[in-house]
Amino acid sequence: MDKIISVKNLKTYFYANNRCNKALNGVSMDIKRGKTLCIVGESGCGKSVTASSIMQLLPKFSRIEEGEIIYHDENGRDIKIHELERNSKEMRQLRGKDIAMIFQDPMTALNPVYTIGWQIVEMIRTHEKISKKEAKERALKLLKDMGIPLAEKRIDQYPHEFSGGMRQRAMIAMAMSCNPKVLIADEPTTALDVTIQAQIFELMDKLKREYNTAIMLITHDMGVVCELADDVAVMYMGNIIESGSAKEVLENPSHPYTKALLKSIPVLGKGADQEINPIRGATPDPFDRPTGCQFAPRCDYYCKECDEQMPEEQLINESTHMVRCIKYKEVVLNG
Amino acid sequence: MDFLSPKKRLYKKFDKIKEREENKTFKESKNRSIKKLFSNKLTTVGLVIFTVILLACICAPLLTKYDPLAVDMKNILKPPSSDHILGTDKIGRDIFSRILYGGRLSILIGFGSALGCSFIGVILGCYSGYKGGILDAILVRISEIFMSFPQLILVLMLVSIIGQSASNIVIIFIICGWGSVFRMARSQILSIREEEYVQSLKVFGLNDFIICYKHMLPNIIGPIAVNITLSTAMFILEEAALSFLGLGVPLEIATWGNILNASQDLFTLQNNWWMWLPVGIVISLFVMSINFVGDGLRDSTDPTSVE
Amino acid sequence: SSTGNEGQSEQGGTTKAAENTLYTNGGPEEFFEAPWLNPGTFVYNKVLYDRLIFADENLDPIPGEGQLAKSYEMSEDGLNLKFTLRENVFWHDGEPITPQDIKWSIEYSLKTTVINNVFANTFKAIEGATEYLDGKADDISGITIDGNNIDIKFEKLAPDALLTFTQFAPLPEKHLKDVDPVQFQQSEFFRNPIGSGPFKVEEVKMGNYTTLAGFDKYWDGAPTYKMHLNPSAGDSDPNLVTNAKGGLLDYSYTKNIADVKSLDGVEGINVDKVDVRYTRLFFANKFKKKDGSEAPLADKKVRQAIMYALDMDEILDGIFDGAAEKANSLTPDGVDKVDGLNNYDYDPEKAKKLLEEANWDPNTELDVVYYYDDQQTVDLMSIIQNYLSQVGIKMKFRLVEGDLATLLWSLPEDPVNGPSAVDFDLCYGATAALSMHEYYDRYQTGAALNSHTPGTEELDKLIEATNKTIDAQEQREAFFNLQKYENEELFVLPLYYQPIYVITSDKIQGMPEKLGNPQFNYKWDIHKWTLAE
Amino acid sequence: MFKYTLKKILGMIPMLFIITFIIYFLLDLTPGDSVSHLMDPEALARLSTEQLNALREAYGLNDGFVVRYFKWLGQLLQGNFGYSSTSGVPVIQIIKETLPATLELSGAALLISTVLGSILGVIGAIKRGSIGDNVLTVAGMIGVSIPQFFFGMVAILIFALNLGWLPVGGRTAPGVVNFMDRIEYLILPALVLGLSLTAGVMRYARTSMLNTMNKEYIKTARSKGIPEWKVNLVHGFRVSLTPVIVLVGFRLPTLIAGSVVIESIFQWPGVGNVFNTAIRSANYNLVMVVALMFVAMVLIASTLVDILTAILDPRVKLEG
Amino acid sequence: MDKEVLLTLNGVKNYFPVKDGALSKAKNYVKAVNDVNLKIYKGETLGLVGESGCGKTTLGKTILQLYKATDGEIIYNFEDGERDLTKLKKDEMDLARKKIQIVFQDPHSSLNPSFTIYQSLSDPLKKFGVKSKEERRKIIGDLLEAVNMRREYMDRYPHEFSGGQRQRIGIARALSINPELVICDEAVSALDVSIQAQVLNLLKDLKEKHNLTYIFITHDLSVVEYISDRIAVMYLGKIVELADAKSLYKNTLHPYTKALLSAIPVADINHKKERIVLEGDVPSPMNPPSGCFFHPRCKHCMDICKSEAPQMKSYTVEGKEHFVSCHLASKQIEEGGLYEEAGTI
Ligand SMILES: Nc1ncnc2c1ncn2[C@@H]1O[C@H](COP(=O)(O)OP(=O)(O)OP(=O)(O)O)[C@@H](O)[C@H]1O
Ligand SMILES: Nc1ncnc2c1ncn2[C@@H]1O[C@H](COP(=O)(O)OP(=O)(O)OP(=O)(O)O)[C@@H](O)[C@H]1O
Ligand SMILES: [Mg+2]
Ligand SMILES: [Mg+2]
Repeated sequence: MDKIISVKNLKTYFYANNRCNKALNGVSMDIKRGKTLCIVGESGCGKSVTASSIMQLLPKFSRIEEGEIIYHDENGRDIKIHELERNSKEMRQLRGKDIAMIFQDPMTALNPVYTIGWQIVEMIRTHEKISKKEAKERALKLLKDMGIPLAEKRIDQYPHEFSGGMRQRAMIAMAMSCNPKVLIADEPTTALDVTIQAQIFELMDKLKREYNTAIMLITHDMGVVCELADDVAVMYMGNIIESGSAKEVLENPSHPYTKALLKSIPVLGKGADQEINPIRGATPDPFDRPTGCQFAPRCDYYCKECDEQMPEEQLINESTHMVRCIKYKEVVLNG
Repeated sequence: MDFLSPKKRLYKKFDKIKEREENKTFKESKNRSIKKLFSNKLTTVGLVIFTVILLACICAPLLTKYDPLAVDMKNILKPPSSDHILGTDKIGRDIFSRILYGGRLSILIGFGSALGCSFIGVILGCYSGYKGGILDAILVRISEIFMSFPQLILVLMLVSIIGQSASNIVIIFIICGWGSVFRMARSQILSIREEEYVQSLKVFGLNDFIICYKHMLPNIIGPIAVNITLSTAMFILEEAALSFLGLGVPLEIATWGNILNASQDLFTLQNNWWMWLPVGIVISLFVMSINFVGDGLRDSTDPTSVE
Repeated sequence: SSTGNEGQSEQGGTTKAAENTLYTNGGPEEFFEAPWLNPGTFVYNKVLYDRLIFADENLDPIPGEGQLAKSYEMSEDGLNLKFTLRENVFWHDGEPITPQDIKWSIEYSLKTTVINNVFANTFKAIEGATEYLDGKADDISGITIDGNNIDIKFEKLAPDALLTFTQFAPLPEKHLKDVDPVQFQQSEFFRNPIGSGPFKVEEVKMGNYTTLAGFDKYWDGAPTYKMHLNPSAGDSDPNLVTNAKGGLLDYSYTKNIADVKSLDGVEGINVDKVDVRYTRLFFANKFKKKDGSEAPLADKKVRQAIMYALDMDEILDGIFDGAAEKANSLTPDGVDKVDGLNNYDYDPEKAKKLLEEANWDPNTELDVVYYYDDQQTVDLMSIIQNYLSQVGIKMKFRLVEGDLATLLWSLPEDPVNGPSAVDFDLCYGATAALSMHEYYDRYQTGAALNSHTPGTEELDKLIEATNKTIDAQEQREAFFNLQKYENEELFVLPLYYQPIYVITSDKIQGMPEKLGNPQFNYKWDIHKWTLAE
Repeated sequence: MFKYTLKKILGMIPMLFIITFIIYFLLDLTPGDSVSHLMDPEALARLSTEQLNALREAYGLNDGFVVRYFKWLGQLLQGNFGYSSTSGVPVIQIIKETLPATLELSGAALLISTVLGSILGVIGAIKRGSIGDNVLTVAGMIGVSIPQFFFGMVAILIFALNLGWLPVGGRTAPGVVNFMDRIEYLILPALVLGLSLTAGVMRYARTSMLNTMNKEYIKTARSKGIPEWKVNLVHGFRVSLTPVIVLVGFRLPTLIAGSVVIESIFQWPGVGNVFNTAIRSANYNLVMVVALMFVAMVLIASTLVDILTAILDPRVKLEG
Repeated sequence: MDKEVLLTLNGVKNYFPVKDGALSKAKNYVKAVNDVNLKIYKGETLGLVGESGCGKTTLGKTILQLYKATDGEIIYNFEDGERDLTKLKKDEMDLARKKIQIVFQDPHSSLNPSFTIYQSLSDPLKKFGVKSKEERRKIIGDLLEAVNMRREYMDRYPHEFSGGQRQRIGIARALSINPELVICDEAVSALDVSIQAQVLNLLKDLKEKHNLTYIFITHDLSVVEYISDRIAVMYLGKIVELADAKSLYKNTLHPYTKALLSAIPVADINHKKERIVLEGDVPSPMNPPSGCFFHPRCKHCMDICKSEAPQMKSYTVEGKEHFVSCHLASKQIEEGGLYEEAGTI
C-alpha cells in the first residue's frame, strides 16, 4: 500500500459571522509514502483548510460535514481521523508524531517567549518519555542537521533572534523531531526570499530522501510544483479539479483552469516575447458560489450543463490523472 | 434552556445556519458594522437603556410637573407615592424631577468632557502622529506628564485651584483627560501612516492638514467614537466620585453625583431608600448602558474581531 | 430615646471594644490641638489639662475650691484676683506644677496666634500687659508670685476674668519655653502633650487612634479606666454613627441632626440635648458697596422684611426635625435674655409691605455667601432662596473658599461710612460664645471682624455698658438694653439656635446629672466615672 | 538588565523635575495660603498685621514664587521633605505612618483584582461564547459601571451594619498588633477596591487571551499534539500575561484614585486620606510631597512594568 | 546615446537613523540605499529586482521625494532643462510631482477604505488645477475606463472591489495627472497568479498609450523579465548588475544574479537546471560586510573581494551595454577578452 493518507469527498464548512462558507466541498486525494504531493490553487481555494482538516486543527466555528480522512499507519491499521474528537488523545498522538505540520509564516508560528530549544524539546517530550537532557541533545542534533550554524548557541535563543530562513529551519527541525511519516507544509516559503526558499526546498528534498517522509506541500507557485512535486493536485474553490503525477498534469493539463493558469504566468527565460493570458473575471465570492462547476463563469469551454452540478471525478486513460470537467476531452484536444 | 453538551449545542446552531444559507433566507444588511452592532444583544439592551434615560432627561419637563429646585417644606422626605413617583428629599424637592434634570447636567458634563478631550486629543494626536519629529516628541512628553498624575489627584488639585462649578469640572476633566485620547489617536494614526493610500497622497504633494484631517481622520473615527462613549461613562463616574468627596459641582446644583452625595449619611441610607437607590441605579444603569454600547461599537468597528 | 425603628438590634462590626475603655471621638488626626483656642472642643483637651478653677454646667465659676487652685479670691472692684495653688499637683512627667508655670502660661499665650479671644481680652487687661506685648517688658508686671499664691492685678475691668480661668489650661513652661510662639501649635509638644489632668497620653497612632490612661499622680485620684479616641473633627464626625452602631462610641457630641436621627433606637446609646451659646445667623453688610452704591440691606426695613419672610419654624422643623430653635437675638433664650422681643413670626404680607415702604427694587439680587461645605447648609440656602422669592427678593448663594479672613472680615477703611471692604450682602455664619461679650463686642465701631456694621454712637454706648462692670446683674441689665436695640435694628439677622447633642452609652456610670456645654470645661468629674461591663 | 533599569530610572528624573514644578505652580494658584487655612478665619482676622507677617514669614510665604520653589526643591534634594504646615510634623513622618496602610490596601486590592481578573478573564476567553463567559462579561460590565463609593457604602450597610460580619472601618485597634488580627479590617475596603478594579482587568485579560489564542503559534502548539490545557496555559496564558501586567501597571493611577475614595469611606488611615485633608487645608508641603510621591509611584510602576515586560517577553530589547 | 535620459541618479544614498527614543541621538544607520548610480531613459521599462530589504522601495520613495536622500543627486529632465529634485523648493516640487507617480503593492491598503473612489481621486486633481466637480468626475470616469473598469465604479467604496480591481484603480490614480514616469513598487506581487497577468498586460498597454516610462520594482524575476527592457539587480542597497533583460538572463555576469536566477522555480516541467543554493542569509544593512557586500555568500570569493568594493563598470556584451560591479567579472573579462570594457556609468 503506498498511500499513507487518503481523503475522500471531504466537506468542511465554516460558520463564522452567522454565515455558512462551504470552504471544502468534496475533496478527494491521496498522499503517497515518500512522495511529495503539491497542492496548488489561488488564494482562498481551500488549501489550508484541507491541511487543517487532516490535522483536525480547524477553528471552533467549523465542522467536517462529510467525507473521510484515513491515515494508514505503519502496521497496516487505518485510523479514521474524521471520526476522532479534535483534541482527543488519539488525535494528539497522531499530531506531531505521525503527521507534522509547518506553517507559512515562521515569524508568527513560533512562540515568541520560549527558546527554540525549549519548543523542540516540548515537542519531543510530548511524544516520547525521555529526559530533558536527552531531548535537548536530540534537538541540538536536529538543528545541526537542518544546517543551522552554531546550533549550540542558537538552541538557547528566542525566535526573534533568528532570521526568517533560520526560523523556518527551526520549524522544520521541530516538525521532524519525532520522525513523522507525513509532513504537511503550508506555503513554507511564501514569506521568504527566493534564495532562502531554495535553501528550504533543498532541505525538504533531503528529508524526503533520507527519512522517506511523505510531504504534502501547499503552494500557489507553479514553479515550485514543477521543481518539487511527484504528484500534483490543483484546487479551485473548494474542489480538487485536477490531480495526478506532476508530469501528467503539467504536460497535459486537462482542466480549463489548470490550462489557463499555466498560460497566465510568465516563465523565466522566455522574456518579453512570451504571451501571457489572464483568466477572465475574478474568483467568486465564497458565499455566493456557482451552483455547478465552480469555474464555469470564467471558463472558455462553458456550456449549459456546467451549471448543473460539479462534474464527477474522471480518470483519464485509466491512469492516475484525474480531472473534474465534462469537457476535458475537448480541452486536451485543443492543448 | 436545553441541556445539550456545548458541542451539540454548537452543532445545532451550525445546522440552522446551514439551512438558512441553503434556502438563502438570511438577511443581508448593507453595513456590516451596523449589523454587527445590533446583533450584539448587550449592545441593543444598552442602546435601549441609554436612549430611554437620555430622552427622559431631555424631555424632563414633559415627564414631571415639578421644578427640581422647588422647595416644598410641607412635603419633606415623602416616600414614593402617586404624587411624587420617587418621593421627595430632605427639603421637599421631587426626586424624580431632580434625577431627570440632574441627569441633564451629569450627562452634559460627561459627554462634554469626553467630547472636549477627544477634540483636543484628536486634533493634536492626528497631527503629531502624522508628522512625527520634534513636535511629536514634545507632545508625547507633555501627555506623559499629564498621564503620570493619578487622574483624581490632579483633578482634586485643580478643583481646589479653579473652584467648583459645572463648567470648571468640564475644563478640569478635559485638562486631565486629553492625554489618553491623544495617545490613542496618535497610535491609530501611526498605524495607518504607512498605509499606501496615505503615501500616495504624499506623492501628490497634498497639504499635510488635508491628508491628516480629511483623509486619515475618518479612518480612525471608529476607535475615537468608542473612546468618546467610554470616557463619557468614565467622566460621569468621576463627577460622582468628586461629588462624593465634596469637590464636585456646587452642592445646590442637581447632578446625579450630588443627589447621591446628599444621601450619604447612614440614616438616609438605611431609612430613606428612595433618596439614593433610584439615583444610584440610574447612574449605574446609564454608565452600564454606555459601556455596553461602547463595547459593541468597539467590536463592530474592529475588523479583527470574529463571530 | 428609642422611638420607631422596631428596635432592630444593630451591632455592626465584629470588633470587640477593649475592656474597661471609654470610646470617644475627636481624637487627634495629625496633632493635639493646643488647648488655648478651643478650650473644650476636643475631649482630650478637657481631660489632659486641669484649669485653675471650676465652672458649673452654666459656665458660672464655682466659688471656693478650684481645680488646680486650692482657693481663689476676687476683689470687690474686680481688679484683683488671687489664686492659691494646690501643693500636690503634678505634670504628667511627674514634675510639680508651680505658680511660675501659671504666670509663664499667661504671658506666653498672649504671644501665640492660637488664643481664645476671651482669654486674650482678660490677659490684656492685666497691668503691664501692654508693655509686655510691645516688647518693653520681659514679663507682665501685674502677675506676681508669692509662695504658692499668684496675684493678678488688672489695669482695667476684665468682665470675663473668672470665666477665663475656668477654661484656661496652664502648660508646663519647661517643655515649651524654647518654642517660637508663632510656631507654638506646630511644636513637637503637641505630638504627645504633657498635661496636668486626670488622663495622660498613652499611645498615639496619628490618624488612627489615640489612647489615654489614668494619671496616677492626679491630685483627686486617678480614673479607673482608659480612654480610646478615634480621630476626626470635633463636632462633625462622619463616622460617628457607624462607630456608635459598632459599639465603638461611649461619649461624644454632635450638632448634626442626621446623626442624631440615625442613632435613634440604637441599643445602649443615649442622646441628650444641651442648649448652648451657639447662634446661626446672617451677617448683614450695611456698608456702601465699593462702587459707591447703597447697600441693599442698609435699610432696616429690608432686614426686617427678610426676617418676616422666613418661616423659620417650618424650616427648622423640616431640616432639623425641630431640633433647632428659632432665634430673635444673638443671645439664646435663658436668664441672659430680655423678655418681650419681637419674634418676627412668619408674615409674608408684612414683609412685602415693609419692602414697599423701603422702595425695594425687585431686580436687586442679594449676594449670599456661606462657608460650610455641608449638604444641610446648601439645603438651607435653597429654602431661604425659596422663601425670599415669595416676597419678591431675589438672591443667589455661593460657597466662599480660600482666605476667609480677608474675604469676610476685612475692615472698611472708614468704619463709619464705608465703603465695604468685603463683597457679600449676607453671610451665613455662626457665633459660638464662651462669654456673652463675645456676641456683641465685635459690633463696636472698628472692632476686629466688624466688616459689615457701620459704627454708630448708640450701639457703641450700649456695648460699652456691658463691659463696665463685673457685677452679674448689672451686666445682665446692660445686655437687655442691647438686645432690645438689636431686635429692632437687626444689625445681624439671627436665624436659629442650635443645641448640641451629647451621646453616651449605657456603659458610662457616674455622669453628672446636668450636662453642660460639652465644648467647654465644667465640673463633670470624669475621673470618677466608672464603666460597666 | 541593570543598564536597562538604570536607564529607565534616569529617564524618570527630568520628568519628576518638571512635575514638581507643575505641582508647585498649581498649588501657588490655589486661593488662600497655608496661613489662611491654618487658623480659624475669625481668629486670623483678629491678628495684627505684624503678627500676620510674622506668621507668614515663619512659613516662608513672603518670598517670590520662584525663590520659594527653589528653596523647597533644594531642601527636597537634601532629603528634607519639609513639615506639614498645619501640624509641623515632618512630612516624611506622616508618610511613614500612613504609607504602609495605603500600600497594604492597594496591594491587597491589586492582588485581588489581578489574580481574580486574570483567572476569570482567561476562563472567559477559553470558554468564549459560553453561558459562563456571558455571565462574566455582564458582571464585569456592571462592575465597571457602579460608582466605587456607592459600592462601598452599600457594602458597609450590608456586611458591617446589617450582617455585622466585619468592622465598619479603621485599620487597627488597640491590642491589634499582627497582620492576621488586622485582616478583618482590611477585608471590606480591599474587596470593594479590588472588585471594582477586577472587572477592568478581567475584560483586558480576556481580550488579551483571545488575541493570543488567535495567534499562529497556538496552532503550532496544537499541531505538536500537546494537551489542550497546556496549550492554554503554557502557550496562551503565558503570552497574554505580558499585556495584563502592563495594564495592571497602568491601572496604578486608578488604584491610587480609588484608594482616596475608599480610604475616606472606610476611615482607612492612608496617604489618600492625608492627601484629601491636606488639599482642603492648603497644606502645601504635604500636598506637594504626597502628589509627588503618587507620581513617583506611577512612574516607578511603569518602569517596573517595563522591566517585567522585558523579563517576560524576550522580544523587548534590553540594550539599545 | 540616441535615447533621451529622463532621470539620472548620481551617488544616491539613503540612511535611516536607528534610535531608541524620539529625542535621543542616532547611533547606527540602516544603509538602505547605498550609493546608487542609474540612468533611466525615456520610454523604457527598468526592472529593479532584489531580495527583501535590499532597498528597492526606499530607492523608489527617494526618487519620489517621500524620503529625503541622505546624499546624491536625483536629476530629472524637465521640458525646460534638467534639475536636481533634492534641491527643489516646496512649490517647485509640485511640478515634479506631476511628472512622477507610483503604484503600490498592497491592494488592501492602497485605497482609503472610508472614501469612495471619486473622493479618493478628487483631491489630487483639485490640487493640480481641475477646479470643477463635473470635470473631475469626467476625468476620473475616463481613467477608470482606461483601466478597463466601469465609470460608475467611481462612487463605490474600496471594499466592494477585488484585489485586481483595486490594483487597477491604483494605476488609474497614478495616471490621473498624466505623469511621465511611473514607479511600480511590487505592483503585482500581492495578486493571485490568475489576476497578475491582467495587471501586467494592462501596464504594458498603458505604457504604449500614454508613452510612459516605468521603474518596475519586484522580487519576481519572471515577471520583471517579461515586462522590462532593462533590469537592475540590487543587493544590500547597491546595484550589482544592470543590463538588457535578455542579456542579463543569457550572459549573467554577477555571481549573485546567477544564484538568484537559478533559485527561481520555473513553471515548466521540462526545464531542467542546476540549482545554485546560496549559503547563509542576507546580511543586515545596518553593518554590511566589508569590500564586496556579497563576498560572504559568494562561491568565487577572492581576497580582493573581502577588502575592496568593486566599481560598477560598463561592458558591451553581444552589442548591448552591460553594467556589473564584481571583481571576478572584471577579471574574467580581462582574461578571456570576451567582452570589451566601455567605461563606467
Ligand atoms: N478561520 C476561518 N474562519 C472562517 N473562514 C475561513 C477560515 N479559514 C479559512 N476560511 C475560509 O475558507 C476558505 C478557504 O480558505 P483557505 O485558508 O483554505 O485558503 P488557501 O487556499 O489556504 O488560501 P491562501 O493561499 O490565501 O492561504 C476561504 O473562503 C476562507 O475565507
Ligand atoms: N522608514 C524607515 N525607517 C528605518 N528603516 C527603514 C525604513 N524603511 C525601510 N527601512 C529599512 O531599509 C532597508 C530597505 O528597505 P526597503 O523597504 O527599501 O526594502 P525592499 O527592497 O523594498 O524590500 P521588500 O522587498 O521587502 O519590499 C530595510 O532594512 C528596512 O528595514
Ligand atoms: Mg492558506
Ligand atoms: Mg518594498
